[in-house]
Parts: sequence; structure tokens; C-alpha cells
Amino acid sequence: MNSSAPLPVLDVRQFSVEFRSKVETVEAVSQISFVLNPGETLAIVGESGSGKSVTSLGVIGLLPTKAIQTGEILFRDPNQPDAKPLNLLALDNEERRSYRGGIISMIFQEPLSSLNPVYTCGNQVTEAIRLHQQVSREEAKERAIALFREVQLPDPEGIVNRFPHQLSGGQQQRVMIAMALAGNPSVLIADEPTTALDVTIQATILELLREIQQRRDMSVIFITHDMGVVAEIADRVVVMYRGHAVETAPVYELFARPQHPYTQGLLNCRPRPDQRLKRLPTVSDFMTVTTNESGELEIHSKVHSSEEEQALLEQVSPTETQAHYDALQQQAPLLTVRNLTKAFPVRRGFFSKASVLNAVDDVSFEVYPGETLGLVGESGCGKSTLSRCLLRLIEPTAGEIIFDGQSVIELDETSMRQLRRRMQIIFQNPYGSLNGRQTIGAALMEPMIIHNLYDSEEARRDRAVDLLNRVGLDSSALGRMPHEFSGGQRQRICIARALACEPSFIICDESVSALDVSVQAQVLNLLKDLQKEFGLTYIFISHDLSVVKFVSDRIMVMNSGHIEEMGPADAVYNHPQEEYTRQLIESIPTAKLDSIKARQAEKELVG
Amino acid sequence: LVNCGSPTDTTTSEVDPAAAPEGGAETTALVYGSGGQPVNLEPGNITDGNSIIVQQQIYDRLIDFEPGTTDLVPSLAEEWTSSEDGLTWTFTLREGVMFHDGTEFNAEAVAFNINRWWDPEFEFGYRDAGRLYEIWGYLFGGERGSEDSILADVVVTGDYSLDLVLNQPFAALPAALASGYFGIASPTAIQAGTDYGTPSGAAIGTGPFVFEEWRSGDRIVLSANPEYWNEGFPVEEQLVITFVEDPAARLAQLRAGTLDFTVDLTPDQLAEIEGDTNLEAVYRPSFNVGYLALNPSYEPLATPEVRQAIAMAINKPAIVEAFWGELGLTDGHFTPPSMEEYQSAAVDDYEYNPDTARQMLADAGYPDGFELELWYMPVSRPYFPNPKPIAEAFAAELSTIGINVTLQTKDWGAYLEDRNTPPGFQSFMLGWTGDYGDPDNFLYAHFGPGATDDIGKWEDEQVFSLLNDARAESDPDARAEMYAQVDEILFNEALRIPIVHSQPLLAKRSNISDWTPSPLGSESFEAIEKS
Amino acid sequence: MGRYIFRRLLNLIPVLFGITLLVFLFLHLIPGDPAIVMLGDRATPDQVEALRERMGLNEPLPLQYLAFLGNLVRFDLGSSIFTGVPIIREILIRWPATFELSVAAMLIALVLGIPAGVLAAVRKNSWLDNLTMSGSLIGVSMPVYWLGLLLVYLFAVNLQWLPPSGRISVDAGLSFEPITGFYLFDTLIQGDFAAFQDVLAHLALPALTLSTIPLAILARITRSAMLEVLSQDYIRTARAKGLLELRVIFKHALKNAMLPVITIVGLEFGTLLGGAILTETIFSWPGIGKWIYEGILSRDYPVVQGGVIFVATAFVLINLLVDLSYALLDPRIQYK
Amino acid sequence: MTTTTPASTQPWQRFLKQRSVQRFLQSTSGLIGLGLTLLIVLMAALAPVLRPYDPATDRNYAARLQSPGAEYLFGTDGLGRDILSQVWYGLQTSLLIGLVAVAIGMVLGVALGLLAGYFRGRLETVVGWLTDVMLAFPSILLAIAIVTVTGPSVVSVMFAVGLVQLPKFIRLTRSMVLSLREQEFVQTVRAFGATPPRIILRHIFPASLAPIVVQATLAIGTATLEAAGLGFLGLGAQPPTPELGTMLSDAFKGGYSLSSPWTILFPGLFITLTVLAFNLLGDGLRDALDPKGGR
Ligand SMILES: Nc1ncnc2c1ncn2[C@@H]1O[C@H](COP(=O)(O)OP(=O)(O)OP(=O)(O)O)[C@@H](O)[C@H]1O
Ligand SMILES: Nc1ncnc2c1ncn2[C@@H]1O[C@H](COP(=O)(O)OP(=O)(O)OP(=O)(O)O)[C@@H](O)[C@H]1O
Ligand SMILES: [Mg+2]
Ligand SMILES: [Mg+2]
Repeated sequence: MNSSAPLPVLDVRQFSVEFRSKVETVEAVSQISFVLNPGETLAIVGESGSGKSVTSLGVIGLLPTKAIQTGEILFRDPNQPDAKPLNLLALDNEERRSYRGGIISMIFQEPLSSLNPVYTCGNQVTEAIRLHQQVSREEAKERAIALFREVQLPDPEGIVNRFPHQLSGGQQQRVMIAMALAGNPSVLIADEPTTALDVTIQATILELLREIQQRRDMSVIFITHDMGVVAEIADRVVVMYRGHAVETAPVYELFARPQHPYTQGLLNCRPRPDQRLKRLPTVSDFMTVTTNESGELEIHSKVHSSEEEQALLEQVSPTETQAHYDALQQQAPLLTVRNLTKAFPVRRGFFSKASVLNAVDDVSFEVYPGETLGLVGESGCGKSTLSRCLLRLIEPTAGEIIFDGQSVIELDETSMRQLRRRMQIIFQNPYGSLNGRQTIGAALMEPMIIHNLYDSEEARRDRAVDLLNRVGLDSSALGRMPHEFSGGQRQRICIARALACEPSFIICDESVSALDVSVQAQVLNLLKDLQKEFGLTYIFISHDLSVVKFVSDRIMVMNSGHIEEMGPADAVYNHPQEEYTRQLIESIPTAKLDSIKARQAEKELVG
Repeated sequence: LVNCGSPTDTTTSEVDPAAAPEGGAETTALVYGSGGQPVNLEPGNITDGNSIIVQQQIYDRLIDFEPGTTDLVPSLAEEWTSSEDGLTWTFTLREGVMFHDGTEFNAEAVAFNINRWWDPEFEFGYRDAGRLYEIWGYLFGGERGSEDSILADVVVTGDYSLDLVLNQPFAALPAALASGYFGIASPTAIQAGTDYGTPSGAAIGTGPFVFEEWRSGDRIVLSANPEYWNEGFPVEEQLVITFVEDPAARLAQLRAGTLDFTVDLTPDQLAEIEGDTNLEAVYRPSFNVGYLALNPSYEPLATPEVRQAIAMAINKPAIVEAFWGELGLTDGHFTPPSMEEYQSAAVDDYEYNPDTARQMLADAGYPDGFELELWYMPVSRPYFPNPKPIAEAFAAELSTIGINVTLQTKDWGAYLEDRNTPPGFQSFMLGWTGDYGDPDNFLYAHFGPGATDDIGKWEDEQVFSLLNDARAESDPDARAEMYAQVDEILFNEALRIPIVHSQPLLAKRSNISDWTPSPLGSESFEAIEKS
Repeated sequence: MGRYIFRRLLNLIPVLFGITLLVFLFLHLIPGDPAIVMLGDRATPDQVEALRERMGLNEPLPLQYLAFLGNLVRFDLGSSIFTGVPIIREILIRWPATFELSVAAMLIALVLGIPAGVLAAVRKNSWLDNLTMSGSLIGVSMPVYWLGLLLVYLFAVNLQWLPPSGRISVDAGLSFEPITGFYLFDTLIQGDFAAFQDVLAHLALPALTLSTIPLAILARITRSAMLEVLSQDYIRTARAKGLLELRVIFKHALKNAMLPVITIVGLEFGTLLGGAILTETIFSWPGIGKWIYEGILSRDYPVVQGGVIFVATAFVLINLLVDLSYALLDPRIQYK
Repeated sequence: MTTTTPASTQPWQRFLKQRSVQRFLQSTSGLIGLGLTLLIVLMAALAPVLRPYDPATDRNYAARLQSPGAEYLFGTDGLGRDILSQVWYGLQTSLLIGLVAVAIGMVLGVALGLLAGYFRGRLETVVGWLTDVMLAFPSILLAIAIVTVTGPSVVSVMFAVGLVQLPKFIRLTRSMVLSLREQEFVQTVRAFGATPPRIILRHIFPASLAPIVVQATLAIGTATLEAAGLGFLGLGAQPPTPELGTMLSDAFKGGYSLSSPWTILFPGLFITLTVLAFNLLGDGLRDALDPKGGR
């Protein structure tokens, strides 16, 4: 590449988007500016709702008509470097359309729902090809197959005739990428293309995108909320916060010397498997946000010195860890699971023999009082099924569950209900876990009513207020409805409710997966604090190994129903015994400075 | 597509399928709008008007009625005489008549038909699923072998003569045989298959029209019988009977010209007919009675005064005026006005007088009236074209003398059935159209032995013996005197209060002529001409 | 696909069994003795008893039901009490009339309803949308028979443009021979265009009447299905490809939106068959609906029994066909 | 439920502030439907006050089939009754039938749906089979069959039409329960050891209420139509109870429906208006309560 700075392909200037409705005006993106250079991957990161998708949709011209866009999006065709740049926003609909899918194309987060279910993959890709190139039907099909080969789909000829639902998630996303490549784009926008995928698949898709980008020398806008992914793929990064671009920097710069407190927060609040922090820092540890009189955001940094930062990032020493671990192991187990199996009948035909799917397959393990047992595995490996079996929310097919000396499976209805005071579960989705028609107060008091705890209404109320205070909310929440709270607050309420009956054992099934990293960090900290305070025992389920590693004393890796391996968290992470575990660990985007540097250097070389 | 042509000349009686309807709604064939589809085309096996009128076109009976009257005229029988003792009737048959299937009509054929209706053991009586030729037993006392059977034997005395031997004299026998049920069908055709008379089967008679086709639910097509014994008839080449259940739809079709003539319209449609210059209203001579029956087995109605009070409380003239207009008349006789010779001159109708009625009720021990269930028919019949509002009118009238009426109805079959199941309905509406021109058919059927189940098995020695004697009596004057006596008794009993004798409303397009409706409800269309 | 069809057919068995059971029970619950109805009201108790014996009415109900099922599998539905005509024969004659009417009504509903719904969805909240939606709302709110009467009053009686009732005029009916019983088809293959026109004219009002509800419902369903589909991710994908909006709507959205619509088409066939009872009564249409209704009024048990079982079965089968076509349209279905 | 938080606002203000109420207030069809429904209910309720008139006995044979005019605003029927007051009272009957029928169908249907959906197993199989079978009959045919067994009367019609609505409610409720019982908030309550009755009544039922209410509102329209259909076939209310469908039937069977069109025009119009009112209301409620709901 020429040393003189190349002219950017895209030059976004003072771009703003407003949504106006009768009720209110939302400024989803305000005055953001950035450039996209040829052959470059620009990542846009930020928490949910920060305006990433709106920005990208604005660039490709797919915002709904009610969105009011201002500013300029200048486009310069890299193939005609001398041509005058074109303001995409000034084009009429028809001209705008001619750029879409051709010179600028896009892939989306949910591969399955982004493909039309009633047409074959081939059909959908050839349609895109023929739209932008004058070729015959056969020719287009040839090219589609070639594209499928390029995105490394197995059996490209066969996949042409398959319907989207007949492919796995990763394959679907490859088809999406092939479709986006159909018009030989100069700019490819990828809006969270890997968020819906398992880590292992995410890794291969990222690799593929990186490879294609280099081969085709495309410019890519890559949208994500995951700093780890940024580190894996980006050349430069735009950090968005509430519609503003708060920082723009080359990727190494950003990771090495984040300037903006928000960026610092983002970088640190994601648990890193190679560290063992006492508690996770959160974005709010790094900054405070206020709005001034004119309604503009004002962000103030909280961390000014490296000592302050050091304090936030205090680590637990390995000896401490070991001591804690040993102490735990000396007790009698709280929960013992032996040869637990849960089979689901999978009916294929009316009369054909019902085959079974062992969602949980001969699983045995123990959990010690006060311990956190982490459970990881890919989507569908049986984590949730296992957790539900433990609480007998579904009946296991075979095996033994012994909780505190009682065989859970043999209990009758009434004793089971009694036992449920002591075993609790917190689910992934804080929106779905609260009954939208119940006030928070009622939700908190319901378990107490069920178990006849505290004899008066007053007492229950007091207890509810206690619980709220404990998770960092105040009594004003009692009379409010769930929808009046943010996701993080709701999850806190769920945790408070789980504590209502003073359980000794709590299963957290993906309890933080739906939350933004920063909120996730807060909730993880809270869970740790509560454990310490009440001596709780957790089974912590997540598909994210780094999160599991942060909270767990021991880790159990699950794969298609059975346990791959189990051991102390550090041991499993540092010295995985099984190939499966190794892959899982390798797929985690690490965001280590060295690897970023190495990758950038390699790219320079190739470029 | 309809009614946009000119009333072109359609006198041609040739059917020309090629001359399709293009030009206008007027059809080439003669089209009769029936109120429903026949039950079947098997003589003796039906009782409903829709079947009778179609059978009338296909079959001849031994004896027929003079058009427009109830007077008997020869048909397949040229002569009929009774022996002195009235126990043997001799019939002399018309010679040279052929069935539509080419077989010959003769005394054997008549005997075959009668045996079929009469003899439960007869080989060719298709009493499928246990069904009876119920009308026979009903008009002639019973089946062969039953005690009450009037008929004792059928004796073929020659190719064209036969005797009917009776167990008891029956003056009305020729008239009864003339009633529309007893067309003579071809024995050969009947023996040929079990689906005789159904849409997919045959219907072979000697009548003016030949059965061609029956499209279930839609139409029956008949064509002129070229061999018809009555020379010069039928006038039209083709007769199509279409089924249009709803009177409004029938009239609409008549107005649109897709029908030529139709029956069973409601009195309320008269104005519409008169308002259309292409149509003419036709009145069927009254030969029916619509009545309100009061069941004496219901305690309050056991007292004749209470029944009379009810008769007085209902403003019959006003109701008849309102619901029938000029198409109905009301009097105190159960028999229709054309039977004047059998009625008592002394009978004058009850005067409408609610005050007296209330008084009578009080005298009978019901000063505050009582509760009464009144059943009205769910179907339209010529005597009560629209039973429900009339029932409502009764209810309103009776409420003024303190009788609190609850109106009830059931589906038609159940209605007929349940009224005879003890204790029967407290009161109900029903009516009767004569089968033939003899008072026996009205009076015996309603007040004779075995005919009073629906009025609590009411018995009156005098009425019973008068009715039985009149049956045997052959002197017309003596019979008239007996029936007049019955008339008087019945008037005072007020059991079946005659409400109306109606003239059923019919209508035709003005290019239809020579249609002479029979008081009995069905007539031959052989003379009808379409111009 | 073959397996799928087979499975669906097997699934029908319990439903068909239920239909026969329900109809059988209903008819035995109806007060009144079928034997008396058959014999007429002058029959003697002995005769009634004999007939009951012969008809098997004295057997225990389960046995009667078994006998009834036995006959049913031999397509023997008995004969009408009053006319003696075998039910199955009557059904064969009358079904084409009802089917022709229902199909015509459904065609009207499809041809007008789907485009209206698509247009309304694409121009959401425009006057066109409002008009279509209010129109369809009024359509589903109207008693069909009332509309039928008004149409007859207007078009047949006052304007005299169309015949008020019946299936074919007398003359046209004389010139052709029903072969299949589907008059439109029969007149066409016999080349009798005058009769074809005549049949069409007779079909117009009843079909229009019968079509109102499905028409209105289809328009509404199509609209909401389109709106739903238009908000889907794959529509965004299609737009991101740079497709013309028309192509996005007609290729990508419509086919998906048709999926719920097709289900409704099947269900609405039931409404049509039910509505046929009323519509056929008003228009003197010689179909199954009117026949069953008359059977009910005259207590012709075998007619009601046979007719209702037939209609319900027809409905179930039509739904099956619709479901199968759904499977053709939606590649996901066979794997569910 | 019983928590008493210091309400910052009046209850009705809080009611108006609810999102669903807001959405309803923004739904044109909902508002029109609400207005129309209120009007019709008011008309039916006030019939005796506004027209002190006994439809059973007030009649005037002399004035049969009068066309609409100053004296009889809607004309008179075949019995010389004022159609306006007939319609007025008929509306009462029709509304009553619609409401009671839907109440029957809804209560039974929801109960069966809840039980079948929650407990699954054999109960679900039987209930599912029953709904499948019932749905295999065109609804009016089923209603006719039921009325044939029970005999025509207002009560039979309510019962028949109610039963016909049953499978729809069962299906709707069951499908709601099936998805709700797997939802996390229900699982959570189960995990607390709540008993099935508590789970069903406190959590599943309230959560499935919105679509049921919407369905019920729409079903009132359908039921009214179906009841009028039965009336039209002569299987509905028996005299002297005035009912709109029966009025149409009387005119049709009386043969004067075409010559005196007002005898069918007004009863039909009011059936349509009633059904329309509930359909509009149902639409509005759906916009408000169940924005993603079907149809
Ligand atoms: N069609 C729309 N109408 C109104 N507001 C909208 C619309 N689309 C987006 N917004 C608002 O714009 C803001 C930014 O949304 P955007 O989808 O860009 O967020 P995001 O950064 O992509 O978040 P996520 O990570 O959850 O995808 C949000 O507050 C959102 O509510
Ligand atoms: N009720 C059920 N009937 C049949 N199969 C089921 C059922 N529930 C779960 N499964 C199957 O069991 C397997 C394990 O599912 P489970 O929900 O436990 O996975 P998971 O590890 O929690 O996945 P995720 O990370 O996506 O939540 C999956 O293949 C799933 O399809
Ligand atoms: Mg986004
Ligand atoms: Mg899970």
C-alpha cells in the first residue's frame, strides 16, 4: 500500500439520526463523524442502544422513512479514485438502491431470520448476483457456488438447493456473507455478525471475514459490543456511547492507551480469563455521566491515576485461591448428582419408533457448600436441562440427586415444595423472569407467602425492603412494575427474590448473558458479594468461559449431554485435558495486546 | 341477462334447445314453481301437496274431479255403480289406454295398484323400512286384514271391469278414490325396480305428461304424452316443475319470468302481484279450514263455556282481514263454504265480545284467567300461510281476558307427533285441506272415532253415530241432515274453533291461460296454454 | 413429503371417528322416536315396535354405533326416510352444487381479498388502507343472509340484472345434460356458452353473498401477515441486496405472508360450508346445506346424519389439502 | 397486590397512564367501537324507558306493513308492530344472547384450556381431540345440531352458540398456557414451590387474559351473528321475545321481505351495527392489550 494516506472510501460527517413520534423525539445518533479507508476494518463498539445499528443502517440507506437524517455520508469509489465523492444522503431512493447490495453491502446479526425461509440459499444468492451483474441464470448459479466455496461452505453444490433451516447457524451466516459478497462490494457492513453464534463458530466466522477482507481488499465496518471481538478483527475502532462517538483510534492504541473513561470502563469490565480479579470493575467505576442544562451529556472521568486503576484491578493470588478451594473440598458435599440422565423423546413419524435424545447423559458431580461450580458448554449441550432436572422442574429420566442428605427424586410433592425454599434458580432473561402484571413488592413477597414465612404483611414488606436494599435498590421499587426498570435492575430484583426464602443453593442459568458487559460486571460482583455474605452455594451456568472462570471455584465443561471435564477453574483454563475444552478456550477472543500487535503487523506485511 | 328482451312470440310449442334463453327470460317450456320437491312419485306413498301435484300430471286416477270443483268426472273408469246394499262397487274401465311405457292399462293393472296400497303382504308393495301406504288405511279404514278395513276384496271381473267389495257401505268411496293420492301406475314399471318413483327411478302412468327427468333439489322435467287418451291435451309440449321453497323467491322468479305460474304464495304478496302488470293473481277456491284446537283434557278447557269464551275473545274477522285480506273468510263452520248444503243454517258465528268472554270465564271459575300453552305450526300451510304472527295475535287477544298465553312450537314432524301423544298440547293451531268433496273427509277425520287423540280423546256418542250413519247412508238429503246436526253440536263444543277458510293465493304470468285451480289443491296442467 | 402426507392422514382418523360419534350421539339425543317419524302419526304401537326392532333401535347404543360405523365404511349412509333415496346418491348429486358455490365464493374472496390486503399493508395508514379495513370490518359484521336478501332486492327484483334464485334457468337447463354436476364446467365442455353465461349469472349473487366474510377476513389476514413479514429481518436483507421495492413485496414478502393466509383459507372453507346453509336457503340453491336444513326441519335423521358427516369430513379433508399445500409452500414444515 | 405504596397520583390517572390504556386511546377503531358499543348497550338497556311499549301485545292489525314514515319511523312488520321498538327490544335479546353465550364459551373454554395446557397428559389429549372434532364442523351447523336437540329457545341458543365458541377459547388458552408455562417467570414461581392452582390462577391466567379478552370481545360479535343466524332459520328466540334474527326470518318466511324491504333492512342493520361495535372494540383492545396478536 502506498505510504501517502489513501483517500477514504466513506467519510461520515456530522451524521445524526432522530426518530420522531407523537410522544417524544429520540436522537439515536448525534453528530458522529468517522472515515473508512480502503482495505480497512473499522469496528464500531458500544453498549446496547448506543446507536451502532442505526449508524450502519444509515450508511447503507435502510433506515425507516420516519428517521430524520442530517449530515453527510460521502462515498468515494475506490475503483475510480479521482471521481468526486458522492453524498449518499443526497441521493434519491432509486440511486441509493443501486448502491445497496452492490458497492455497499451488509450482513446481520441473526443469520436464520435474515434469510428468507421459503427460498433456497442458491436462489437468494443468485438473485443478488443477477441484480448487480448481467449474467444468465446458469452463470449466476455457477458464481453462487463459487461464492459458497469462497466462504468455505462444505458441499457448495448441495447447499445451493438447500433451504436456510437445513443449515447450521454458522453455515447460515456463511450464506449471508456469500450473499453480501455477490455484488463485489467495496464496503461491507457487518452488524454483530457473530453475536448470535457460539464462541467456537464465532472464531471461524471472524477468521473467514478477516481472510475475505484481505483477499478482496474490502473496507469493512464491523459492529460489535464485544471488545474481545474488536481486538480480533479491527484496524481502527469507533467507540459509541449514547449516540455519540466518544473515541476513535487505531486498535492497538485503543487497547494500549484508552483515552476516554468509557472506553477504559468497557475494556476492563469484561472478565478476562487470564486474570483472577477480586471484583470486576464497571464502567461506572471509570466515569460519571450527567446532563447539563442544555440537555447535553457530560462525561467525567473518575480514574485519574494509575494507582486508582490498580486498585480497581486487584487480583486474587493463586495461593488464596488454592486455600479457599481446599477448604471447600473438606466439607461434605451439599449436592451429589449420580448418573443423571434426561431423555427427550424425538418423534419422527406417527408410527415409527420414538427415538430419544439424551439432553443430559449420565452426569455425575458434587457441589460443596459455599462453592461456585461453573458450567460451560455450547448452546444446546444440555446446561439448562441439567439445571431444571436438579430442581425437578422437569423429571429426570434416571439417576440420583441428593441434596443435603435428601434424595430429591424420591420426594413427594409437598416435601419437594418444602425443599424448594432452599434451592433456587435465576434465569437468563430478566424481562421474562418477572411477571409483568405483578408489582415488584408482590413478586418479592410471593415466595414468603408460598412458604408461610413471616406472619404479617408488615413483616414481609420489611423483609422485601431489606432484600431490595441488599441488591442496591430502595423501597420505592416496591410499588412499581417490572417494565419501569432497566435490565440490570430487573436482574437484581430477580436475585433479591431468589434470596427471599433464604436458600442455601442457587442455580444461575445464564443469569448475566442478556446483559451489557458493564451491567454484567455489576451483577457478577453482586452475586459474589452475596455468596460471601450468606454462604451461598452456586451452580453458575454460562456459555461464556471467561465469565464462568471469573466466578467459579471449579469448572465443569459439558458437551452434548455429558461432562467433558471438571476441575479447579484455573486448572481447566490453563491446562485443559480434553480437546473440546481446548478448542473452547482458544476460541475466546482474548484481547491481549501482543496478539493485536502481531495481527496488525502481519496485516501490514500482507498489505 | 334476465328480463332484458322483448316479450317475443313464444307460441311455438316446439322445444328448440338451440333457441337458448338469449333473448329474454321467457322460457319455451311451461314452468311451474313448486313450493318444494316431491317426496316421491309413487302413487299412494305420499300425502303432501308437492308430490300430489306432480303425480297428477303423470298419472290418471279412476275418477277425477271436474276442473275447479269437487264434482266427480270419469277418468280411467268410465262408469262406477254401487250395489243396492252399498257393499259392492263396480267399475267399468276405459279401453285402449296405454301406460307411458307402452304397456296396456286394464283391470289387472288397477287391481295391482290397489293391492299394492291395501295389502301389507302384497309382493310388490315397497314398504321399505316398514313404511306403510298410510293414506290408504287412513281413508279406507285400514289395511287388508285389519278389523276396520272398509274394503273386503278386489275382484277382477273382466279385462276392463272390476268390483270392489266392501265390509260396510261407504258412500264416499268414489270420491275417496278420486283423491289425488291414487294414480294408477304401470305394474310392469313398478315390478322393474325398487327405486320406482325416486329421482333416479321411473314414474310411469297414463297421464297427460311423461316423466323425463328429476334433478334432485332442482327440477322435474315432463313432456307431453302424445298418446294421451284425452284428445287435444296436453296443450304444451313440455312441463318443467322447479322447486323454490321460499315464497318470496318464488314470486321474485315469477316476476323475473323464470317461472310461468306458481302456488302457495302468502296473502301479503297479493299487493306485489297486483303491482306487476305482467302478473295475475289466481285464487284457489277455498276448500280448507284453519282452526285453533282447544284440548279439553287440560283442566280449564274441560268446560265448554271456557272454550266458547275463547272463541268470543278472538276477533276473528279482524284477524282474517289483517292476515288474509280478501283471501280469507271466517265463519262458525268447520267445513268450508262450498259445503253449505251439509251445514246447519242455525249456526252463526260467535260474536266478538271480550267483555262477555271475561264474564263467562269468571262464571266458569276463572275470574283471573289461567295459563295456556299455545302451539303454532313451524311451517306455512295454505290455511295458515304465516302461523307465527297469527298465533301472536291470538295470544294478544286472549291476554285481554286474562288468559296468559305462552307460545310454543316444534319442528313439524315432532309437532304432528307430539300433539297426539297424551296429554297432547293444551291448544294448538292446525288445519285441513279436503282430499275430496265430501264432508266425511273433514268431519270424520277430526271428530270421528280415533281422530280425537289431539283433543284429549274427546268422545261424543251422538257425533260418532251420526258420522258413522252418514257414511253408510246413500240418500243425499238424509246425509245432509245428519251432517248439519254434527255441525251444530261441534259449534257449541268449540273444540276446534274454525278461524279461516282461505283461498290460497296463486299467481301466473299473464301469458298463461286456462289454468283452473282445483279447490282440492292440485289439478292437471293439461289444458294450460302459454302464449 | 409422502411420509408427511401419510402421517397427516393417520392423524385424521381420531377426528373422523369423533365426528361420527358426535353426530351419532346428537341424533340419538334428539327427542322423539325415529320410528314414529318414519311411520307417520297414524301408525299403531305394534308397527312402531316392529320397525324399531328392524332398525335395530332396540339394541344398546354402542352396538348401534358399531353397526352404523360398519355401514359407514361401506359408504352406506342409509336412505332418506321420506324419499327413500340413498343418502350417498343424494350427496353425490348435491355436493357439486355446494362445492361449485363455495369455490366460486372462495375465488372471489382470494382474487379481491389478497390484493386488497397487500395494498393496504404496503400503503399502511393511507386512506386506501383505512377504506379496505373499514370495509372488511363491516363485511365480517354483516349477517350474510341479510346481505343476500338485500342483493336480491337490489339486483334481482329492482334492477332485474341477475336471476333471484336457482342454479340455472329452465331453458338453459333443458339444453344441457349435467355430467359432473359442476354446471360451469359441464356447460363449457359441452360448448354451450349461452348456458354457461346463464349459470354464471345464477352463481353471481349467491357466490358474492357467500364470499363477503372470507373476503373480509382474507383482506385483514393478508394485511396483518404482510405487515408482520415486512418487519422481518429477511426483508431487510432483501432490501440490503438493493432489490426493487416491488420485488421485495411480491417475491420475498408475499410468499411468506401467504402462509398464514393459506391456513385461513382452509378454515374459511368451513365458514363457507356453514354459510351455505343460509345462503342456499335464500337462493334456493340445490346444495347440501339446504338439504341438511330441510332434513333437520322434517326430522329426516339419515339425511341429517349423512349430510353432517359428509360436510364435516369434506371440511377436514379440505383443511388437509390446504395444510399439504402449506407444506409445499413452506419448506420448513416437513421437518417439524 | 396488597402492597400499599404512597400513590403519587390518583388511581384513575394511573389507569389512564398505563401503556395499554394509552394505546387504546390512540386506536381510532377502538374508540369508535367503544362509543358504538356503549351506545348500543345503552339503547338496549334503555329500551323500556324510551319506549314504554310491550312488544308482545302492542300491535295494530290495521297498520300491517306500513312503510317507514312519521308515525312509524322504521315502518311496521307483518303483525302491525312498530319495527323501531321491535328492533329496540330485539337488540336487548341479541346482546343478552351474545354476552351469555360468550360467557359460557369463555368460562368453560378457558378453564379447560388452562387445565389441559398446564397438566398436559391424557386430559390434554382428550380436550385436544374434542376441540379438533368440534372444529371439524362448520360452527353454524354445530349450533343448529345443538338447538335441534335442546329445542328452540333463547336459552338453547345461548347454550349452542356458547358451545360453538368453546373450542376457540380452549385452543387460544391452551396455546397461551403452553408457552407461558415454559416462560421463566412461571418456572421461577414453580421453583419457589408454588402449588399448581396458585401458578395457574395467579400467574398463567392473568398473563393469558389479554388475548382472551380480545378474543371474547370479538366472539361476542360472532356469537351475535350466529345467534341471529339461528333466529333466521327459525331456531332462535320464540315469540313474543323479539330478536333481530327472528325478525328477519319472520319477514322472509312471511313472503314480504322483498315487497316491504324495511322489515329486513332495519333488523339487519342493527345486527350489523352491534357486531361491528364489538369487532371494532375488539380491534382496539387488541391494539392495546395484545399488540402482536394474530388476525
Ligand atoms: N425505528 C426506530 N424507531 C425509534 N427508535 C429507534 C428505531 N430504531 C432504533 N431506535 C432507537 O435508537 C437507539 C439506537 O438503536 P440501535 O439499534 O442503533 O442500537 P445498537 O447500538 O445497535 O444496540 P444493540 O447492541 O442492542 O443492537 C435506541 O435507543 C433505539 O431505541
Ligand atoms: N422439552 C424438550 N423436548 C425435546 N428436546 C428438548 C427439550 N428441551 C431441550 N431439548 C433439547 O435438549 C438439548 C439441550 O437443551 P438445553 O436447553 O438444556 O441446552 P443449553 O445448553 O441450555 O443451551 P443454550 O445455551 O442454548 O441455552 C437441546 O438439543 C434441545 O433441543
Ligand atoms: Mg444493533
Ligand atoms: Mg439454556
